[in-house]
Amino acid sequence: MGMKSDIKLIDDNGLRIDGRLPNQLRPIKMEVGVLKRADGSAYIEWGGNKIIAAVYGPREAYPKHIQDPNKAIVRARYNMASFSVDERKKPGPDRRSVELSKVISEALESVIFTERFPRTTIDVFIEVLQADAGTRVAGITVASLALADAGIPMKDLIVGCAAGKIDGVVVLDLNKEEDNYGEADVPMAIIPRTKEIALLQMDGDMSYEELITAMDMAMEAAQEIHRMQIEALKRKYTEIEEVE
Amino acid sequence: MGMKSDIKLIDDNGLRIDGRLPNQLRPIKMEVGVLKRADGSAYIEWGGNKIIAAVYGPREAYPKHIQDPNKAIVRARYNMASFSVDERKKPGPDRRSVELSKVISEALESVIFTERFPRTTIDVFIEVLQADAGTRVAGITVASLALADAGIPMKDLIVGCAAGKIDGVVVLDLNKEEDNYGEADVPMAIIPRTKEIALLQMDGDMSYEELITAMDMAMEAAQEIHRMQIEALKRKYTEIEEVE
Amino acid sequence: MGMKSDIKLIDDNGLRIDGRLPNQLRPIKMEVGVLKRADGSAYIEWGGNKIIAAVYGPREAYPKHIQDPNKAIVRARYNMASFSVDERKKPGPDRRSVELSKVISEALESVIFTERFPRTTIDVFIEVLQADAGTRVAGITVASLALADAGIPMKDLIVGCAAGKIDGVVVLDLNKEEDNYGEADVPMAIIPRTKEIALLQMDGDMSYEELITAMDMAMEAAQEIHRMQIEALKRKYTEIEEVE
Amino acid sequence: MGATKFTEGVVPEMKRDYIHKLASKGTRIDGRHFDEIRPLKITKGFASRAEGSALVELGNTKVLVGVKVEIGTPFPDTPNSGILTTNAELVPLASPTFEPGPPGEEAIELARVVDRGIREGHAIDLEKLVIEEGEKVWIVFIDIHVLDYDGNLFDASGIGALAALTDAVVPASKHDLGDDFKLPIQHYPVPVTFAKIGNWIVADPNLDEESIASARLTVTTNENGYINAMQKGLNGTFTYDEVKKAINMSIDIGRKIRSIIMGDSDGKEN
Amino acid sequence: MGATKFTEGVVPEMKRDYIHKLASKGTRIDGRHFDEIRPLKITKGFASRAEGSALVELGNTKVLVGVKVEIGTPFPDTPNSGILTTNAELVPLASPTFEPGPPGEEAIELARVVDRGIREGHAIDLEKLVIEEGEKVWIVFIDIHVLDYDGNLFDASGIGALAALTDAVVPASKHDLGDDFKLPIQHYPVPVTFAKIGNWIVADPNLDEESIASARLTVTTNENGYINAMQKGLNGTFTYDEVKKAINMSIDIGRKIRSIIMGDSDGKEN
Amino acid sequence: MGATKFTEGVVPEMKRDYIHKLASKGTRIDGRHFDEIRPLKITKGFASRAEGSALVELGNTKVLVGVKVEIGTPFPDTPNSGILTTNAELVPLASPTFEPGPPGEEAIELARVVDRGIREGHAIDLEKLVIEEGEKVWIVFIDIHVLDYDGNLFDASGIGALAALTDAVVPASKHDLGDDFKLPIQHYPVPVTFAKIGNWIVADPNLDEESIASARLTVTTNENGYINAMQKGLNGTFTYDEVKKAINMSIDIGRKIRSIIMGDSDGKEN
Repeated sequence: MGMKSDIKLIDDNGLRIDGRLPNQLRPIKMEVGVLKRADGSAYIEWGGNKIIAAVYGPREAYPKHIQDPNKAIVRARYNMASFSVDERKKPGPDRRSVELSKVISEALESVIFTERFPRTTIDVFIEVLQADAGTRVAGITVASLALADAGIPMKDLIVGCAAGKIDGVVVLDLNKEEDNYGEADVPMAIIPRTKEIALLQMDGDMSYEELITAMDMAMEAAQEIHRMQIEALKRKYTEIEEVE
Repeated sequence: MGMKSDIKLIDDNGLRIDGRLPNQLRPIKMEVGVLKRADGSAYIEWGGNKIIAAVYGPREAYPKHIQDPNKAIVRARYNMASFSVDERKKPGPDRRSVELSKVISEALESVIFTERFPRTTIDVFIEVLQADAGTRVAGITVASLALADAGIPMKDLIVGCAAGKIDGVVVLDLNKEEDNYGEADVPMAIIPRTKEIALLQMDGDMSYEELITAMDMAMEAAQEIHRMQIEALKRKYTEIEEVE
Repeated sequence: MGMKSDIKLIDDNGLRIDGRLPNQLRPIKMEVGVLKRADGSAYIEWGGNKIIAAVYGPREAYPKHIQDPNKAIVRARYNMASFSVDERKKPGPDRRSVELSKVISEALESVIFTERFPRTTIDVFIEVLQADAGTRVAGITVASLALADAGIPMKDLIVGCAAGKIDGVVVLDLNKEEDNYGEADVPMAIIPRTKEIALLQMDGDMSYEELITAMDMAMEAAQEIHRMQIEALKRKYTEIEEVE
Repeated sequence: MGATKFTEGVVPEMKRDYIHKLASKGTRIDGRHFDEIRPLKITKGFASRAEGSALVELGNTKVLVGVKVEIGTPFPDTPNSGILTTNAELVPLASPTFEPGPPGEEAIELARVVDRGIREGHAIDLEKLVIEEGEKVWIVFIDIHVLDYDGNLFDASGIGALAALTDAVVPASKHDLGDDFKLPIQHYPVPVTFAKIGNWIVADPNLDEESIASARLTVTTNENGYINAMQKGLNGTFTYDEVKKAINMSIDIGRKIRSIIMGDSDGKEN
Repeated sequence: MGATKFTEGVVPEMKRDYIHKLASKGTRIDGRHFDEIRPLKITKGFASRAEGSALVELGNTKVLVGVKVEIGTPFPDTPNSGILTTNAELVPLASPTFEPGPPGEEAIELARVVDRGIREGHAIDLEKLVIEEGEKVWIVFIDIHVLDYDGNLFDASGIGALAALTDAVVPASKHDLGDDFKLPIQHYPVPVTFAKIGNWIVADPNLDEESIASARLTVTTNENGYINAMQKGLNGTFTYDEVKKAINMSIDIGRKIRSIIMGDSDGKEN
Repeated sequence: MGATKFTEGVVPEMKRDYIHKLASKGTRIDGRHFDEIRPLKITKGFASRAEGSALVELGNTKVLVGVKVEIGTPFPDTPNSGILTTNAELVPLASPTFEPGPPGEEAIELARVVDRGIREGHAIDLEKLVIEEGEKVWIVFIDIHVLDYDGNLFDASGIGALAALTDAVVPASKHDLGDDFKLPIQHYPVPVTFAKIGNWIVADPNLDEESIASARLTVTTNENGYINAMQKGLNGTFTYDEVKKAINMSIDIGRKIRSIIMGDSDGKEN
């Protein structure tokens, strides 16, 4: 957030550098069941983001001493390919990806009926192949589809979405330039049916009113993204039925 | 030891740069029972050193294969806070702290009745918050109090003390400048009652006679430090009784 | 391979810089049973290479979960001493030694009757004390002797040998300069009796015909090296008998 | 291992019930109100080899934060800016559940949340820490050393970081770069953490409360009442209303904490 | 940790027998001939933040290779040469047997075999990647990201590496070093891998075949039919005749694969 | 991993009793006197790619020490001094109890004790290793490679380090810095190690003795009879008189060892 620059992020017509309105999402494309080996998988293109997610499990937790006798352990691993960003990223987890893996794990766990699978792990692997801001919320959204594809029972499909502030204007779904030169970013994960908040982070500088406006925007967009998730799942189902 | 310099460490009156006589200790302050979570704890200020120690255990050794069926394992971990020295120290163990942890563990074990607690560990954590030479001997001294505070049965309270040589003179308890520019340092740990030696290291350049003089000095000072340990423990007891 | 240079590797008489003919091995010296602690050991000098090998096992595999109920696990560890090369090598495994350890393990396993020792490991440690090209094939050759010295039952003594191409000529057993400035290297491990190939690597640039010529050379030299292995084992036996 | 967990296994069912029951009556296990933090004591300058330091006691939780200021090279993309870096060590001295080893995910999250508050709140005027543009700048290291863990490390550490920064002096003279000067502080972002217990939201949870909480929210606000950072944790959820309520409370509580930090008061909330 | 194994424990005896029986009849579990590779599809430019990339689908095996080109210092002993470095990540997304952690011996062998083919085959003209002799050169990073593992990572990765290199552009303009230019490719080394099943040698083994193979051989050849790299794996052996046969087959199959890479054809072997 | 222990589990009670009984009669398991070291053989120049090396055989204990001399940058606080660095590898070849992996506490202690002797004994005149003040100096790497472990690595390694240093040549010509020259050695510090067995103190303990010792003391003395380093180990204690006795013995024994090192004698103590 907040690198200084002369870049104008909102033009005189109130449009953003990629032509969007303040409350408009970037184009989103989802596909379910893209990998053979994983128990469940999905792929998302969200603006310039390309992210793939796979689910393995529930499978016996190993080593045994980490097993929870009462429930499954949900472990998400957020990882960026070295070539997913402009400057090559050294392979392996850095501090940022460790933190994101933790908050994503917690968010996903909030919708999974973990108590049905004691002593197991449900492993969710999120690989960012091309990054364009908002990877964590896109990652949650696609991970949710992979969980559904793996047949993991959930209260609801969880949805990730971010809002923020650029050039003093509250906007939805920041892209890379907006994230770099903007004033605030608020990534959220929302359970669409109950509108509960499962992930919430924020960084930048916002008044209380601005923050509420931003959260309102994200809450609303979550319903739209949720509809796309349902569509993606239906496409997979239909295909299968057609094949049969 | 032995960095070259023009600094005069002993003045014309035979006094040291901090005004001490050759066989004089720096001011020492001890306090027992300073932490809530630990099973035992203590804090020491010794010259410019500020060191805190905590004891956890005896507790079941984990992983199981490290358990000794005949006795407790004593594991001391000597650690310096990044900001405890002039030039920031990278967090985590370096080779020096690994060696010190080893010799301190061995010294402390020599007074503990480990055979009473088979299959357990007794963990001693020594955190150097501010360093001014002599941290290992101060660390042993305060760790000994923390062990007592944890109720670990011991033959005696072990005492750490160092002597050395500066400007050709044998002196007790070197401070940082004396350690940097002096000619030898002899850290020891002594069991006050039996006068056995539980830790002994030395580096520098000393004749046999100088070395014996230095060790004599440290052996004697150990008795004085031991009295301070007893006082510190008494203060804790008294307080408790007063509270009750 | 293939660093550019003006060095002439073959002179006008067709001789190599160390005076060898194209199909001539460097001097080789082997000795069996050189270490006290190991279950088996051997030492080789091959040109400027000095390599020692030790075998421990079969011993119970640990941790238990790596045990194979049907056979022994063969684990070779190829390691270079920091001072074995011109520019000091940082201690510990690098990517090259990890790869070599893997292919050497696989090659050695091909001759060992592993099914006789379920749930065990057979550990082979190869230490390069002085390196002069061809360390992996010399390492396999000496490891084979150490295995025999440890009494590990094998189909045959495995032999390592390399051939390659320098100045456009196919030659046997490259030395360091030839390896640095030559055009190709083909390290092999051969089971002398059956002429099976247990290790085969290659890097450089060779026509099919050149490659076959090189492999022919190495296959033939393997028989000669095998005779030296037998001699080295006999010397050890004889000594023992003489002692008795 | 670094498998350090803040919570320590199973809390006895009875204690859990007891805390919930108290909450339903509007009170807490240590008698506090929902929006009341524990007694806060700040000792600045505790560790004198550091350029700045603060020992924070928040109830029984004790955290020592040290600030070191050294010379380094700026990042290529910010040649006109000093560097801030934050690290947290959950040393095993502080809790039976902390293990030696490199920082685990708990320590990393802690360091990053504290860092985010300081950085996004623009606490330090990093542009004043340039010695030679693109070549040489001051690096500010914030090191969080946890000594006694009785819950809510986020607030104790964030408060300690801000207090240590206000205590810090840039050691220019040591490097022949003129007189030493106070680290340039321009904003005072303060974190306040809430736990969700049943359907109640309590500020500054102690260890018992933290252990049975379903969700956690840290909100960092500055002296203008602006929000600079948030971090939700744990596998439970908040309703939107709960989040709004927590943000509002954080502004009020943050103001009280800020006055303790700046006044170097010896604590006693209220 | 890092104990990633390509094969996955015990293959049922029945499947093993079945594959052997098929081999004795001259065919394979998926109906291929011994010298027939699976359908190959190459999508260049898939990852647009990379300077070059290629998504390779070889049957059900999926590998994404990205090429980054950055500025660095040459090695002291090769001041007139750019730098090539190859890395492989067996991310746990791709197989139930892959584990998180630093590259294990499987990933290291994979990276080194791919690297050897590209390097010894002189695919890149590294001398054209010098910016300032002895001071500044272009570094080419090849990163292999395995997405779905159904056997024969060596070929999928080696093909992906070559395809991504042919897709790559050196970002000179970004660094004010003139116009961007295509990475200078001078040779086209292609790996072909064989597995020994019983006494049969099959090309491009799938996971089932790989799991029961006794030995493996990868042969990398270039457009002139020269051999640039070989790597034998597994604890079985080859006869000398089998090795010769595999080398010969690799030249033919390599030629077919090369035409797919260069034509950016959408695959379908034959 | 790295949990290498010098001692190997439980020594049979019978052997322990036997060694004690022998000690009470004034002798040892291999017939030596208390103050007698095992046969010592030193082969200098064993590893010829090193700038200096020595293979030390002390009874059945074998240690190869190599010295590399390379160019580097001096530490900021000692611009007028070369650099000495010592490393020890307990490679698993040398003992069934040594494990692969980064140096554990045993290897670190060994390296540091050897280093301390060489450094504090001022064996090398580091000021003669400056090439350009504050910019370029010679770095001396001492690498201890243990080959066969039958007790008392401290002495075998310390003797090997000193012998390898006396063998070492600074490779100036390779770097166009004039003629090669012998590494400037000014003192000859030699370590002698003692073990406490029951109430007896024995020199140069072999593995059996080491395994049942209650305490260990290494004393490093130089050619003037001055003491340069001491290190007490194990969880037993020494009386003050025992320490004095060991120091005295170390001066005598050190003298004998020194003459073997300097004479390049082929060993045979006495």
